[in-house]
Amino acid sequence: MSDTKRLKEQILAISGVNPRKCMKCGKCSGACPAYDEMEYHPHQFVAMVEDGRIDQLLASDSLWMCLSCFACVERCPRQVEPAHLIEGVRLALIRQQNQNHLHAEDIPPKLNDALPQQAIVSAYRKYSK
Amino acid sequence: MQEAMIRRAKELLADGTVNRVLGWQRGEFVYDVTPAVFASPDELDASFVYNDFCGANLSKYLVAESRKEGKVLAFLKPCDTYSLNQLTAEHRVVRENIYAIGLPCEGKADVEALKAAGAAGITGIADGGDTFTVHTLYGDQTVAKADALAERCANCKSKQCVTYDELLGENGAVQNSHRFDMVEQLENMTADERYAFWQGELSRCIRCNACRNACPACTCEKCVFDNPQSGIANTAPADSFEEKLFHIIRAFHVAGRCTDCGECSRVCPQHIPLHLLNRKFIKDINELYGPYQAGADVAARGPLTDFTFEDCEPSVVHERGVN
Amino acid sequence: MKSLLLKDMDRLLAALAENRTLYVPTDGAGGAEYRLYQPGTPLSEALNTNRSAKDFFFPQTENMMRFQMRGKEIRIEEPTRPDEDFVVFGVRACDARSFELLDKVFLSEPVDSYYQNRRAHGVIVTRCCGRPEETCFCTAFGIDPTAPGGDVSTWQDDQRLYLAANTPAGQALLNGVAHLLTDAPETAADDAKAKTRAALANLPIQNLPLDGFGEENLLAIFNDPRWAELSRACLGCGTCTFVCPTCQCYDIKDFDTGHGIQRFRCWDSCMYSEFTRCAHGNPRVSQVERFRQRFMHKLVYFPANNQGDFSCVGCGRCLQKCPVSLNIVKVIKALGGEKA
Amino acid sequence: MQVNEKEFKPLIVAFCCNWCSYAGADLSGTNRLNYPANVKIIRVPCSCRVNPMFVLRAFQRGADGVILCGCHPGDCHYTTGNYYTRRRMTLLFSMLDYLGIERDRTRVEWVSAAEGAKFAATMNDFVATVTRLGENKRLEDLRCKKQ
Amino acid sequence: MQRIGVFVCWCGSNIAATVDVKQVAETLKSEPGVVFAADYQYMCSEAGQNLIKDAIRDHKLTGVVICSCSPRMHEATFRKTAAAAGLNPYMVEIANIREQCSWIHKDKAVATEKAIILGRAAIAKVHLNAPLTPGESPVTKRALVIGGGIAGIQTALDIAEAGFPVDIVEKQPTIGGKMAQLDKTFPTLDCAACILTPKMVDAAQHENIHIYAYSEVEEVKGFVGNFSVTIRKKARMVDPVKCTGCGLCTEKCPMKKVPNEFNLGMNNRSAIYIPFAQAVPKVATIDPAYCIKMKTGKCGLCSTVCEAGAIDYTQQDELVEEQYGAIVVATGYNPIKLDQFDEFAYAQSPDVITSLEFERLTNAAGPTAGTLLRPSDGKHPHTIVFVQCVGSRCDGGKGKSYCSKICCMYTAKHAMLTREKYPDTDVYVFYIDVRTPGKNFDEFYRRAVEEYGVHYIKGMVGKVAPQADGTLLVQGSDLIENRQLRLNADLVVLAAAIEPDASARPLATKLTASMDTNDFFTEAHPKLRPVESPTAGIFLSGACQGPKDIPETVSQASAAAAKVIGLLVKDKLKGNPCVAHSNEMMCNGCSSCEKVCPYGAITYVDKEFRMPDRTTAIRRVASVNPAVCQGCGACTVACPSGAMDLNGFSNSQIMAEVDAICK
Repeated sequence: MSDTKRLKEQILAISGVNPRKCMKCGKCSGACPAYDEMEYHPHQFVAMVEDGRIDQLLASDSLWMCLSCFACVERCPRQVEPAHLIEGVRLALIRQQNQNHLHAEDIPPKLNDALPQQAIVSAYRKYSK
Repeated sequence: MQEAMIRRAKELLADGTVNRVLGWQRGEFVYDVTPAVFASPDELDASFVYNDFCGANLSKYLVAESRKEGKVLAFLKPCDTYSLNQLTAEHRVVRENIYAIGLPCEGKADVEALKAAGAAGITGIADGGDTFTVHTLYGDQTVAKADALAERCANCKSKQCVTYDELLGENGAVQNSHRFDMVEQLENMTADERYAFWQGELSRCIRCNACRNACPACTCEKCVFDNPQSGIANTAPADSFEEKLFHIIRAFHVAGRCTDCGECSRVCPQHIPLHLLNRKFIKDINELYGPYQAGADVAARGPLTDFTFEDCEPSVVHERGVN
Repeated sequence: MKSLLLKDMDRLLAALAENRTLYVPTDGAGGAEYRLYQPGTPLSEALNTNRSAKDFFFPQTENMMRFQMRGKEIRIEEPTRPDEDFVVFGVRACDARSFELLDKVFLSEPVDSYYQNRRAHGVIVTRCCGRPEETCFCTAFGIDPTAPGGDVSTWQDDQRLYLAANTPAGQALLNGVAHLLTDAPETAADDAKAKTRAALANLPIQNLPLDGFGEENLLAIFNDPRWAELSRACLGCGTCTFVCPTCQCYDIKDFDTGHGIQRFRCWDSCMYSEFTRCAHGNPRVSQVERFRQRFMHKLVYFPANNQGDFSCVGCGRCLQKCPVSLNIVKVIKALGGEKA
Repeated sequence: MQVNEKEFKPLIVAFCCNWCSYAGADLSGTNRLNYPANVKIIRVPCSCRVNPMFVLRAFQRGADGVILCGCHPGDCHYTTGNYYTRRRMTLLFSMLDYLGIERDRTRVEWVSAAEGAKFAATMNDFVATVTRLGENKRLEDLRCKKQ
Repeated sequence: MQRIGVFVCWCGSNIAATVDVKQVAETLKSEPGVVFAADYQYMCSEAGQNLIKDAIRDHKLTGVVICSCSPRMHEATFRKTAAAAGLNPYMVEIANIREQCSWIHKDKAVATEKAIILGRAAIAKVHLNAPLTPGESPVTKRALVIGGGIAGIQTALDIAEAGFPVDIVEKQPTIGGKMAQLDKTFPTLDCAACILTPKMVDAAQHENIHIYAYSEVEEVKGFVGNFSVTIRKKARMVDPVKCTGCGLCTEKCPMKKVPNEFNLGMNNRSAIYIPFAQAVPKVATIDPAYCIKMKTGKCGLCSTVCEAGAIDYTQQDELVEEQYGAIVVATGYNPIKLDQFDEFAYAQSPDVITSLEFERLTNAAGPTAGTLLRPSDGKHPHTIVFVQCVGSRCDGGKGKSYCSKICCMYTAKHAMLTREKYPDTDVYVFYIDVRTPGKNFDEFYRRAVEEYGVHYIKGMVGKVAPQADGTLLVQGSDLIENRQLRLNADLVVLAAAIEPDASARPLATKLTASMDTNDFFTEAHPKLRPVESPTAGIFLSGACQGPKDIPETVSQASAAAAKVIGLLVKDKLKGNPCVAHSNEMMCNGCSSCEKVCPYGAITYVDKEFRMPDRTTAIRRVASVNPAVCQGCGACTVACPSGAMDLNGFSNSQIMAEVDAICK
């Protein structure tokens, strides 16, 4: 099994997402509030993971632009749950690096008022593991 | 009571209302009374008896008797009236040919209970109000009537006659009985304990068919167990499976129709508590489909020939707490 | 005559059980029954067991043979005959007498080899009745409960059990446990016998009118109109038959096990509507006829064929067990009087 | 003797109504959905045709589990058949349970003609459940055991 | 003893690849009673059938076991084969070794063993089979059509034209259904009313058609050829015979604030109303929920003004019972409720509407008299966004997993008509896929794009947000441009998924017709019997069976009519001989069977019998009407004595199968 394939399976296992359910309607991207900040958009995330173009994804800042607001999860008519997939890619990356970016206690000093609440909650969820 | 019954029977014979009387006949001892048909005042005087041991449910005899010429007078205890209603509902008796006299009942004694209390060689039993004085070959003995009651009477479901053409005495009421206590006790056992219990009980079965033949709900023209064409006919418990098959199927066939008269357990020569099988079905029916008493109402639809859209699923059995 | 202290009873039973399978009457949930001896379990003091002792020689069901089918071929397999020696301890005089009656049926030509085999392996130890009950009427058939018969007879007083062998098999049995027994005079059990005789004298059912059941009255009894009345309450169950020590009718059935046919025989009851059903139907179509058959057999046909021996031993089980209290005593009293 | 779960293959008798569940079983075949071969289907017109005698008969003859499949309540081809089945089998199963016979050996499942996947999943699950229970000992007929 | 022939089908490799068919035939040949066994590639082929026929004749077979595909597939075929060779067709049993064996098992040894066991079970059953002869029942030469939309109307007209009387039951006060609410129809853009209303009038005037408008089916009894249907004629409070449809009452009615369902609540009607001008029957109906007279007892104005004296406030629902030979279901569809789709702000903004509402907004008889105006302020919209697949192809609980089929075309129609009538509007269509199979359909869609300049955007709208200035901010993705679009629209039109009418489920229960999980009626065969329900005598017309456009609905309606006519021309129907029968000697007459019989097929008679004890007795015994019995078997289990048994599925047959399987 190639590394890419293994990585894809890892991401799918972490996220529980089946990208094949996607019918490429783009509703996720239509709903995404961070769309303009992204190089790759939610529907592309799904396609890229399915295609195995994961390195491209890992190298992109788009990964970190997702606010985990779950609008895409809520709107997706096929229950593909792109946000969960994005989360899976992030975790896969973190695991590759074999460490957390942050410790939970490191987060409070970094907070600022402009950060959306959802992002903070999401950060706690991710980094406190 | 016996005198009143004979008097009334003679009157009804005399005025032509009935041409015979279904009652009990005196036997060798106080307790071995036999259901019998009396056609004349002389016969009544000679051997008609009514005492604490007249436990047999006479309703079943009406299946045959009510199809004969003329009207038959039947003396029925409250239990027997439930059975008569059920038989009427199932068109097994011709109700118009029956003149039913409802009797009050305070429970019938079980001679086995007297024997269990130590009375061996019974030669006579004197009624002492709340007690029996038992004369035996080896001395007298006093037993409280309450201790000599048949199980079904100790857990009496109803002292109310539900169908009759005339009552002797006051009608009783439906009782708040504890008849399901033992069923509940069994339900609360583990499956292994229940299996051990029933294996012990049913293994005694000798397939004498007394339970079936005494049962007022078992009036089939031909029982499946007697019918070689049914594929399950058998006359002996050749394997322990056969005992279970017989008793499960019998209980199932009378489910929703059994009035809980208790004849099956009364007549079992092996003292198998067969009523606990029927009561299980009655309890389940009450709990799952709403209270139902077979025989209480001739017009009622039996629970197994009825349903609601909202009935529970069979998985309710699997979801029960105790295993 | 030998004797044994009652407190040593269990030692005796344990010793008997050492070499052979031992069955003793014990009390249980449904009443007294013969059960496999378990050390320490006391003997039942009940007068009689629910079921009679005939089961040991004529069990309710008994496998006779198997057929195996391979494709379209049929192979027959004989069953293995039980060959273990056993002792039945505590048989009452009535049941002991029933074996003699069954022998007349099964051991006369053609011999029933299944029964014969079980008979050959069984030793019967009888027990004198201490407290006969109101349902007892064995004396009406000439049975003396104080001489209970069997291979070994036993009597009992407050202290001791007395044993006397009646047959070589019985003697061999006692020899095997001789170390537990002490010698006693032949008169040692006389007090026990006297006590029993005194009780017997008070029994309510005695002096039954049996004289009228002679062969010469066969048709008169058969055609007696009172059968209808006597049988009216009969439910047609087989309780009387199945608890009776002398009822000997059986049916042979084939059971398809799915991988062969098991041929077995099982008790049948003349009370059943299917009894002796054959191609043309059933010869006895009503319960009156079935009821009559049972008592005609016991009281008329059997004695006619067996030197006047009635096929009833007066054990009283049918009096106790019939759901509607019909029984042979009522029939005898009604029909047994001297015929014209 | 220890029953080796891997070796033990329970025999399952499945009574399927002609209109829904038998068609559902066919559909699971059409869709090539696997379930163990020890499930054997008997076609009946309606689940209400199944007599408790048949259920007991199956156990007697060596079945380790018996499952009834019918149309969903309300969808019975004969309008009401499965409503009777529901009551009858509830009571029968309750009685078997009361006698101490493992209640997981019996099941009723509603499977429509469109539910091929459900049929296969149900059979797989039922076989697994009965496999865990092991051989039917409590409702067996020793005469019918293979010798 | 039967002489049984066993025929093992390879089904090409469908069976033979997984089951050793030779071994199956060989093994079954040694079963008791089997005198012939063979295998063949395709038993259902002519050669295969000839093999069976020859064997029946040559080996004097009395029973036949076919190990093949499901009996649901070819049981009828092989029964005919047997009959052709002179064997009673009910002496044939099928062992299903394809769907229930070869297709689900991979291991050849396992599948072969199972096939043998299934074969043995069939052999065991055939041993106990008895020749059966079907009974015959007469056919009531009259049809019932439930639903008076275009499907029901077309079916009724076709049946009536063939000379059979037809009744239409329509729950609304008028026939016409959804099509009456439409403005234009694709792909020809002819006016819906212009083509529908003549058909409505035809139906009303046809001598063979009777319309029960404002009526519902209450109860259905009986079976194919002999249905007895109770119809509830709901009280209109207006005598339909006297009413001339002049409409004076509707004008004078003081209660005018009733949401007009015909215009989807976008305007109001009076409490006494005629749904629309061309209603059939053109009879007024009082809406008791709003009528002042009905609610308070005061008013009665309509009664005063009605010159025909047609108003009757005391009218009650009336139940009529009619006999039919066939029933056609044409209950149609409805758009789903969109309340759950918050992202499209349907519940928040009046300017977010469904496509059906759009139809009414562009229809001359609609609330705006045909001028396209925004519901909120009555202004002309300049930017209109159409959103496709709202609730269709939706996997979650909110919508429907299926494609609603008609939305692509009507959206193209709406876009095109808008651009034609109002060239100054910008029209956007957000789509996932554009699905336009059908004659002249794709051309139609391309015209919208190419000639009318409709902006088709591949992508879905993610959010619609009402703005302070009264516009709607539509945010969606343009997947092809890979950008997120934000548009300020004046009107958003949602192509809501369609679902079966809510009345269909309870109706299906009454008809014992099966439905799929989406409440669409199931067809007897998805390809080969698409207009029949599996329940004999019940036929399907239109969208009750699945989403359909008008041409398809009309085709199916005529197809259903053809099937009905095919049934009604028969004088007698051969019944199913697998019916219950009572062994009178064992019957207790207890009525248990009668109580569980869904068809009322069991009656009781007092009969004289010679009893086993040689006496004569009059006994009450059950008697089954074989024409009415459908063979479910409920009675057989209700019967404690086992007197009731079922032909073809007898107690002994089923137990023999159990035994064979458990060997």
